[in-house]
Amino acid sequence: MTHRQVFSPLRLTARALSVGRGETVLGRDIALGVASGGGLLLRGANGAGKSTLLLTLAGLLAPLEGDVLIEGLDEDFGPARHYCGHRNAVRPRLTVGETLDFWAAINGASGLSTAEALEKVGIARLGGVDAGYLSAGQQRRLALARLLVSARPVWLLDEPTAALDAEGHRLLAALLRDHLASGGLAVIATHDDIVVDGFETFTLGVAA
Amino acid sequence: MIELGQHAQFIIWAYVGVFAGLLALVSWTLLDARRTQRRLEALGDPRRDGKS
Amino acid sequence: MSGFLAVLRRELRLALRGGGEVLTLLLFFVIVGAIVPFAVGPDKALLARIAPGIVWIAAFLSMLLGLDRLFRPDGEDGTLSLYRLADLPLVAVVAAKVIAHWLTAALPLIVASPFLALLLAMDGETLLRTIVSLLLGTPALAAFGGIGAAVTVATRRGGLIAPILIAPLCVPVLIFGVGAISPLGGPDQASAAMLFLAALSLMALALSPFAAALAIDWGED
Amino acid sequence: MSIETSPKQSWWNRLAHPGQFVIWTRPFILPLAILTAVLLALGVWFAFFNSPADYQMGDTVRIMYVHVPTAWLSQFVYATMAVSALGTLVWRHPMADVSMKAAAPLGAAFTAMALFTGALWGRPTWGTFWEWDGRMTSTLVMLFIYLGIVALWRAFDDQLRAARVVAIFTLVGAVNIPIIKFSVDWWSTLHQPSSVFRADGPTMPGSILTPLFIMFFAFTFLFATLQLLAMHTEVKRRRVMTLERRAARGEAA
Repeated sequence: MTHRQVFSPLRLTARALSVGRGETVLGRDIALGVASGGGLLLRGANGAGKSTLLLTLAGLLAPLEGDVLIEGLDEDFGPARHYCGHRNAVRPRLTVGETLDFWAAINGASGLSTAEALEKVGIARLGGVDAGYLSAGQQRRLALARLLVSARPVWLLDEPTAALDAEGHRLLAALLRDHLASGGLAVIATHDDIVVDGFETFTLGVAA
Repeated sequence: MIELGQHAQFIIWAYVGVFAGLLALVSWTLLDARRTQRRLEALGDPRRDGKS
Repeated sequence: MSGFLAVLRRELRLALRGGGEVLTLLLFFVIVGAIVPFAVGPDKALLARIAPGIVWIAAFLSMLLGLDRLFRPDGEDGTLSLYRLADLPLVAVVAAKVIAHWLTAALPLIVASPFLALLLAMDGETLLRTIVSLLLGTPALAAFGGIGAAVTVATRRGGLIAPILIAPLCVPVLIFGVGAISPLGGPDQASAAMLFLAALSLMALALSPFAAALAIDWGED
Repeated sequence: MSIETSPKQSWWNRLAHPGQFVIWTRPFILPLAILTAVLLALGVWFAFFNSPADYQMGDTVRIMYVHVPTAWLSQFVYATMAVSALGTLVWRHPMADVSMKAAAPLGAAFTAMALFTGALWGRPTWGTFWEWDGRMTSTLVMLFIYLGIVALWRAFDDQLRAARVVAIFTLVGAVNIPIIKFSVDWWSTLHQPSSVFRADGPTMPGSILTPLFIMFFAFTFLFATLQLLAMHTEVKRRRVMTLERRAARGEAA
C-alpha cells in the first residue's frame, strides 16, 4: 500500500444553512455534519439544489444564511477542500501528464505522484496523450486523479460516476475507501449507489 | 424675448436641447416606474407595495 | 513561486500550441498597420508623421482582441472555480495570466514592429523610440485588459464588452505612448511622456491583479 | 426576506432594507420635484430676462448656465456611484447596489448634455462644434466610461452578482479618471499651445453668478429626484424578478 498521509481528525458541519443563487433560495435550514472517516450521499430530485449545496460546502458559493465550518483543521494546512464538479476542468491541448503536474504545482504535490495517480484511476498508459483525445469517461478519471495528486481531507464530488463504466465505479469505490481510511471525509451528490461503508444518506427535498 | 445677439440660434438650441433631454429623462424614469409598478401588481405582490 | 511559474508555463504552452492565437494576433497587428496607407494614401511624408500613432493603435487593438482567451476558457471548463480553491492565491494566478498575456500578445508585436515601420516609412530613430515606448506601455494595456477580462468573465456575452470597458482606461497609455515617440513637444516632453508611461505601467501592473482577482471571486460567487 | 424586528433599528440599517427604504424616502419625492421645477423656472427666467450679456462672451454666456451644471453633474454622479460602489464592497449595503445602478444612466445622460451644450457654446467661441480641448475631451472619455458601465450592468443576468463586479470596475474607473484628465490636459497643451478662454473663472460678476447658482441647484435637485425615483423602480424591478423566478419554479411566493 503506498504510504498515505493520515489527516488530523476533523469534522465538516453546516448549521442552519440556506443555500441558493442570487434571490432564489434552494435549500433552507440545512444542518449536516460529516466526521473524519465518514461520508455523506446527497440525494434529491433534479433542481433540488444538490449542486448548489455542494458548491456552498466547497466555499465556492456564499451561503445565504448560516455557515459551513471545518472543525479540527490546523491553520497552516492551507485549503482543505477538493471540489470536483460536472465540468472536468480539462484543457484538450494539454497532455494528461501536464494537466496533473499543473494541478500538483498549484495545489501542492502532497499526494501521489502523477504516475501513481494515473495508475490508481486506470489511465496510466495515456500519460503522454493530449487530453482532447480522451473519452468522457477517461476525462472523468483524469478529474478524479487530480484529487489524488494533492492530499486534502475534504472531498466534495458532484456526480463523480457520470460517464464512468463499471470498472470506473469500482475504481471510485476503492479511491473512496482509501480516502476514508486515511482519515478524510467525502460528500457526494449522486443518483448512483456508492457501495462504500461509512456513508450515510441525506435527502434534499424541494425548498422546505 | 430680449435681444440675444448674433449667436441667438446657438443659445436657443442649447436650451431646447437640454430641456428636451431633461424631459426625455424625466418621462423615461416615470414611465419605467409605472411599468414596473404595474408588473408588480400583475404578479400579485404578497407584500403590499414593497413593504416587507 | 512554483505555482506561479506553473500557471505561466501552462498559459504560454496553451498559447504557443496549435490553437493558440499568437500568430493570429500578430497578423492582425500587421494587417491593421498595413491597411492604413490604403485608406489615407501612400504619401510617405504623411505616413511618416502618423506612423507612431498607427503602430500604437494597431498594438492596442490586437491586445484587445486577445483579451477573450484570458479567463473565459477557464471559466467555461471549470478551471476558474478550482483556481479559487487552489493553494496559490487567485491574485498570483491572475498576475501570471496577465504576464503570459503580455508575453504572447505584446512581445510578438514589438518584434514585428520594424516590419510595420518599413511599410509606414518610419525612420530608424523613430522606430527605436517606438519599440521602447511599446515596451514600456504595453504592460499597462495587458494589466487593464486583465481587469476588463475578469470583470466580464461572469457575463454571457462579455467578450464584446471588455474592449469597450477598458478602452477609456487605456487613453492615457495611448497619449503618453505616442507622446513619447513623436518629438512634437521637443525632447523634454518626449522623455517626460516616457516616464509617465513607465509609471502608468507599473501602477497598472501592481493594482490590476487585485482588482481582477476580486472581480473573478465575486463574479463566480 | 423576513424582517428581524430587532428592538432598536438604527437609522443606518433601517435604510438598508429595500422595502423600508422605499417607504422612508417616498414622501421626499414630491417636494423635491416641486422644488426642482421652481428652481428650473426661476433659473431660466434669470438666464434670459434678468442677466446682462457678458462683456467678453456676449450673449453666449447664457449657454454656460446649462453647460456648467451638466458638466458638474457628470462628475458628481460618478462620485455618487463611486461612494455607492464602496458601500457595496465594504458594507455590503443592499441599497448601495441599487443607487449605483440607478445613477449610471443618469450620469450618462447628463454627460451627453454637457457635451451637447459644450459643442453649442464652442461654435460661436471657437468657430467649430467640436474642439479637442482638454476639458471637452475628458468629458467625452467620461461618457464612454458611463456607457461602458451601463453596458456592463446589462450584460449580467443575476443583478446581485453584477453589483459587486460593477462596483469594482466603478472604483477602478474612479482611480483612473484623474489620470485620464491629467493625460488629456497634457496632450491638449502639447498639440494646441493656445490656452482656451477660461469661462468659469471666479472673476464672474454677481449678476452672472445668480442664474448660475440657481441652475446649479436646480440640476442637482433634479438628479436627486430622478435618482430616488430610479432607485424605487430598481427595488420594485428586483421584486418582480424574484416573483417571476419563483412563479416559474411553480412555488407559492
